[in-house]
Amino acid sequence: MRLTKLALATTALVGLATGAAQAEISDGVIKIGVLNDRSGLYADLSGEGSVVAARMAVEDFGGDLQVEILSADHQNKPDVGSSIARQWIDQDGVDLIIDVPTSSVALAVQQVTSDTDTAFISSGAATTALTNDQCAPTFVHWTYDTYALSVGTGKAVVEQGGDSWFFLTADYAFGHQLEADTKRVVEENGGQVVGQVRHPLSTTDFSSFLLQAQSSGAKVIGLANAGGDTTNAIKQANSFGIVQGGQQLAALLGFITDVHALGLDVAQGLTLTTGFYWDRTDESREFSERFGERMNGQMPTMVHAGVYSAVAHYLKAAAEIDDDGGKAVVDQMKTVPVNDFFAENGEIRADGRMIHDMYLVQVKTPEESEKPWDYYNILATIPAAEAFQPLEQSTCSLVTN
Amino acid sequence: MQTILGIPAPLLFGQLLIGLINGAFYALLSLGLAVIFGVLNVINFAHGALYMMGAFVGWFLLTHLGIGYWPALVLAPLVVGAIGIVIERTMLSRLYDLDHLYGLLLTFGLALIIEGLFINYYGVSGQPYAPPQALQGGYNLGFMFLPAYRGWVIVASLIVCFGTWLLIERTQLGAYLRAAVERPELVRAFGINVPLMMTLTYGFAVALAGFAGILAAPVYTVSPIMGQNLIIVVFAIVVIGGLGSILGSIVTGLGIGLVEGLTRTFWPEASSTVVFVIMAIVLILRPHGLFGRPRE
Amino acid sequence: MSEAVMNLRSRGGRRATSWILAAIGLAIIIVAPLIGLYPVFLMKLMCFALFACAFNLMLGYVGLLSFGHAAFFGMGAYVAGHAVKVWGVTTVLGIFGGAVVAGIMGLVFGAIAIRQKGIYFAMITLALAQMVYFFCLQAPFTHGEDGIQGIPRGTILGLVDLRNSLAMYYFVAAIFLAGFLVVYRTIHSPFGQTLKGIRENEARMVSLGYPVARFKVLAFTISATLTGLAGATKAIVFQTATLTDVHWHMSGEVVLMTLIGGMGTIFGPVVGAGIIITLQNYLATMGSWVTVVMGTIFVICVLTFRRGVVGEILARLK
Amino acid sequence: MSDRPAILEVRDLHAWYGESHILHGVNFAVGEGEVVSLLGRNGAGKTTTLRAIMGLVGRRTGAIKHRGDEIVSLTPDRIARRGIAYCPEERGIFASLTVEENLMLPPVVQPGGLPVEEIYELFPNLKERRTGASGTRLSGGEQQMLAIGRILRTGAKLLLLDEPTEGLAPVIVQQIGASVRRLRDLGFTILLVEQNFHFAARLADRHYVIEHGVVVDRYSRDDINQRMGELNKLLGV
Repeated sequence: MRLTKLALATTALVGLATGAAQAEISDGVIKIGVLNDRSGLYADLSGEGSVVAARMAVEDFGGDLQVEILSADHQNKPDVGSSIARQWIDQDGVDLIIDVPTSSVALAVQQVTSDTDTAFISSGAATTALTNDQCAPTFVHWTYDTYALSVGTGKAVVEQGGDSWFFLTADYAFGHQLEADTKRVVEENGGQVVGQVRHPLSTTDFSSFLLQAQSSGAKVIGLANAGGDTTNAIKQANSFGIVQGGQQLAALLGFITDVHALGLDVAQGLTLTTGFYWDRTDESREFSERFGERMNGQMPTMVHAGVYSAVAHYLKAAAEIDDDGGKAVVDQMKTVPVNDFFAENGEIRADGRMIHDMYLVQVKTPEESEKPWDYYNILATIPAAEAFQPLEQSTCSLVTN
Repeated sequence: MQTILGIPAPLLFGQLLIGLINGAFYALLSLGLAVIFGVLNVINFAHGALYMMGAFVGWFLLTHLGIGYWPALVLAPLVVGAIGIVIERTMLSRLYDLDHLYGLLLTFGLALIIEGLFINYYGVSGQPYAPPQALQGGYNLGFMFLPAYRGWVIVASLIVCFGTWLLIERTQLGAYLRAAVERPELVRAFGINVPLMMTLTYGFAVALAGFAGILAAPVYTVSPIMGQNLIIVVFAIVVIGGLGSILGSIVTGLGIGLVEGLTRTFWPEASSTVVFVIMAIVLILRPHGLFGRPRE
Repeated sequence: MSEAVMNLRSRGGRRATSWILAAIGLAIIIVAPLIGLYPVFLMKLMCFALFACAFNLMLGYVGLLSFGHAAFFGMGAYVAGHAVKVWGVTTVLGIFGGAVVAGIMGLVFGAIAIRQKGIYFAMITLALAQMVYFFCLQAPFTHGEDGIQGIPRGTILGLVDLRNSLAMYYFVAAIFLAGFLVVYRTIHSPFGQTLKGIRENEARMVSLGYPVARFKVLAFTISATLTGLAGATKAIVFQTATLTDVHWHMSGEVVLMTLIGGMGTIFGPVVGAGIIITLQNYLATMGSWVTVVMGTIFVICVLTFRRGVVGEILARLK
Repeated sequence: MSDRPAILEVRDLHAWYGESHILHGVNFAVGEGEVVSLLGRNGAGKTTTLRAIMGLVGRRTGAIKHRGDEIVSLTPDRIARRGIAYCPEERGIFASLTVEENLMLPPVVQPGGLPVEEIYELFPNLKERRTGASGTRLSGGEQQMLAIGRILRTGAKLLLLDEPTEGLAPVIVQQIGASVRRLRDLGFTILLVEQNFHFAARLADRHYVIEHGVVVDRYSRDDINQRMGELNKLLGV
């Protein structure tokens, strides 16, 4: 609290001084630290791609701002992540930390950035705690969260007739939350949940769980897990003929890189919610192709696209107020809507949630796919207002106070 | 419908069958570990990484050279075995006179290197690998749908396990191996080139891991981290069976597969912990494992 | 006679050297943050150094490789974090509680595992630690993969505000030194001598009538307690306690630290922790190469200098 | 020196285990078809001499000539392949192998080994225990017979026997003595390490006495009775 006040005071001072001095950006350079997983489970969906996206955003911004990009691997370890963040801020003068997948690391970084008035935008983290109990005035949650994923998929699938569900849930808080959120949405929309099975994290063999799902007779099997667990479950569901048997798979957290890893043969028919699909509009195609040129033809995930969009928006705001204080820039960011290839009329709410449209997509069959990375049919657009947790439900102190 | 302990019988049989399939993988991997421990006195922490390599060799052959599953089933173990031979000659063989902790630590380091390199080049999302044409589809067994490929996994792994067992327990070569486990020096003084035999044994045992890897490629995602979690479970199995016991590792591998299958039915959350619980209990009651005998 | 004198003299010399070393070490610890070294980094280093020293007590002095020390480290962190954050106990008490719980776990683990030796001991400690890991994954108070976050650093008796980096630093330094002293005293006590005797020739110690198993369990308990202390302190420094701390990779890391520094030497684990933590810090920008580099160090260590950095230096000095 | 051509000639043999220097220049020779014994107190270096010949010590220097060829730098398996067989003091019966597997274990290195039937003839006890049982279920005497029996198959002509009578009942010792004599008659050359001087005296053509890692004296069969007094002193009997 004391620190926040201090930060406010500093910001006020800076605000007063802006009129007199020209550059109030500390040491004349804006430093952006891309902190994510570069060696583990989330390296493909964030990793180097996020660094490339951030660099593109800086290049595209042009202008006379001097911007530097740093990157580091937090190895999915909260202590590694938070010590890198601290060191960046204390020693290198980093002004913005971006990306940070893995909830535990993002929460640890949140602690550091809010104590030091540094801006923090998460594109890769999923937990809604970042905009609830653990929210901070220096923070923006850009791309997605567990609520958006579960609401998107849960509601849209039920509306399309998938009204009985069986959950395959990773047995830890993330999975439980995803399951609970989706279950609520499914039931609110008139569907029913006929059962669920909790599997241990990092299970290699899903066949027994799939067998239980199969014998439940549910129309939809919701995969409330992530990463390798999701891809393995989908791959094995395919070999047990689950989709062919008339059941539908819904991945509650799936990325285009997962689909790529599985191949369309296996992943076809899968429904999932995403914040971005590269082949949706001309603008998104244009960005993605430039991205692909630098990434051996890989198309951006929603996390990569989110990083670009967030960095661009941050730079605009920082240039506008000519300041790099965390709260100051984030406050400025909140006043301007986000309009780019990633989000149309996106809006950053008081709790730090950037709300934008989400898309329910279904993976194409190999026959439908006409070119590399041509993977999704967009089934529905979930409007920003419905996709995210309503502001009045937020337990964030910035909202409740 | 008939039920057993509240679980419909067909579901239970299905789970047991699936447990057996997993057990088949466990048996292949733990067999290799047991052979390596028995003959070289090394706990091979790199086994998981080499298993992963087997899957990757298969994927590489298919994607870059257009070589399909069946040739890969032979080539992948050969490649992995050759890598194993290099590892044994250049590094492991220097450690035999030392405490076996050093072997464990060396192979732990090797596992980190191998996995790190693969992550660097291929990422962690994994690569697709489809089962061969002949083994696509499956059979309806009445109580469950058995994918043909999984049936093949059981058959192939049982054949290889049983073959290895025969080789070790029923042939002259196996007698050399068993004798060398007890007194390598004396066996050498009988005129047998024990160091060469150790090299080949390591090569063979990691080739088994490579075989398990290519066998697993169509079932699981081919990913650099596929061996990471498996290896710990397989360790536990070898310890339960009794370090160095060939038969023990095979039987325990299959057994643990079944127990896991049952646990998944009755208490899914505990299914990956159950093996460690069993291990702790076994070690308390029988300090040398179910089939092991004390060694000096 | 003259031999005895020589012996005495050299032992006196060695004692003087270690006093000098200790004085230098203390001076470095006091001055380090003042000459611009980064306090958070130093605190992390000290936590892991203490962890490695505690681990080394088992590996280096009893000759037992525990592959499950992460359980104590992580549990210490969780207990301290939960106590301070949720129950609102003072920081010192929270850390103390973490250490005590880890110690009790050590007693239980020790009682179960101590009959085993070598690889079997490593494996059973690994099995027990895996159970702890799954417990932590399941138990509500650990908050699953989010971990316990935002643990307040609090104050010392309401006097010193630990949110101040420097204050926190000297607090951690005090804990580290206290822990290090306990390790040192343990090794250089009759108890420590007995442990060494057990490592050299267990059968002989049994025949001399020493309750060998009880000695080992006691050593294991001390080691676990100090490990818990290190974990609890780390939780306060970083204000988080998460699953990483209980994962078996953590158990592997501490082995690496001890090995590279020199097992069975007093300062080895400290040096080893320093090297590994520094590497982790500076290689963080290299992505997955970190793993490769660490693995390479492991391999080089095992193949060429098994005595570790400190062990090698000591051997050269002889 | 004997009139027969030397099958084994050892000159200035030094051997080390780790840092400890055990043999300090051993010299002796064994002629074709002879039975030669190495005598000495416990720890004098007799066993080490046999192990050094087989290449089973940490380091060795000097000259070991087998049928005129230098073998001091060869590995144990190469030495064995030249036709030298070793029967260790602790017998080395493999617990994980059956009696028959133990017997059949050493590979044939040269033509002319004894057929299995002949080995069973030599040691009838083994034939009865042949099947089923693990090698270590045998009695001490049977184990010793198995240990000697299994190196007869290989075609090796030079046998190194380390204390074949240790810890055995007198009746078994007699039986083994008879077998050794029979082996000599069959043309085997035997280098014997013994504590049991009386056993050795009846069997061996010549004796060497080793003390502190060097050969300090040698006796022919005929010398023995006359020089019994000094020999007893040397051996500390």
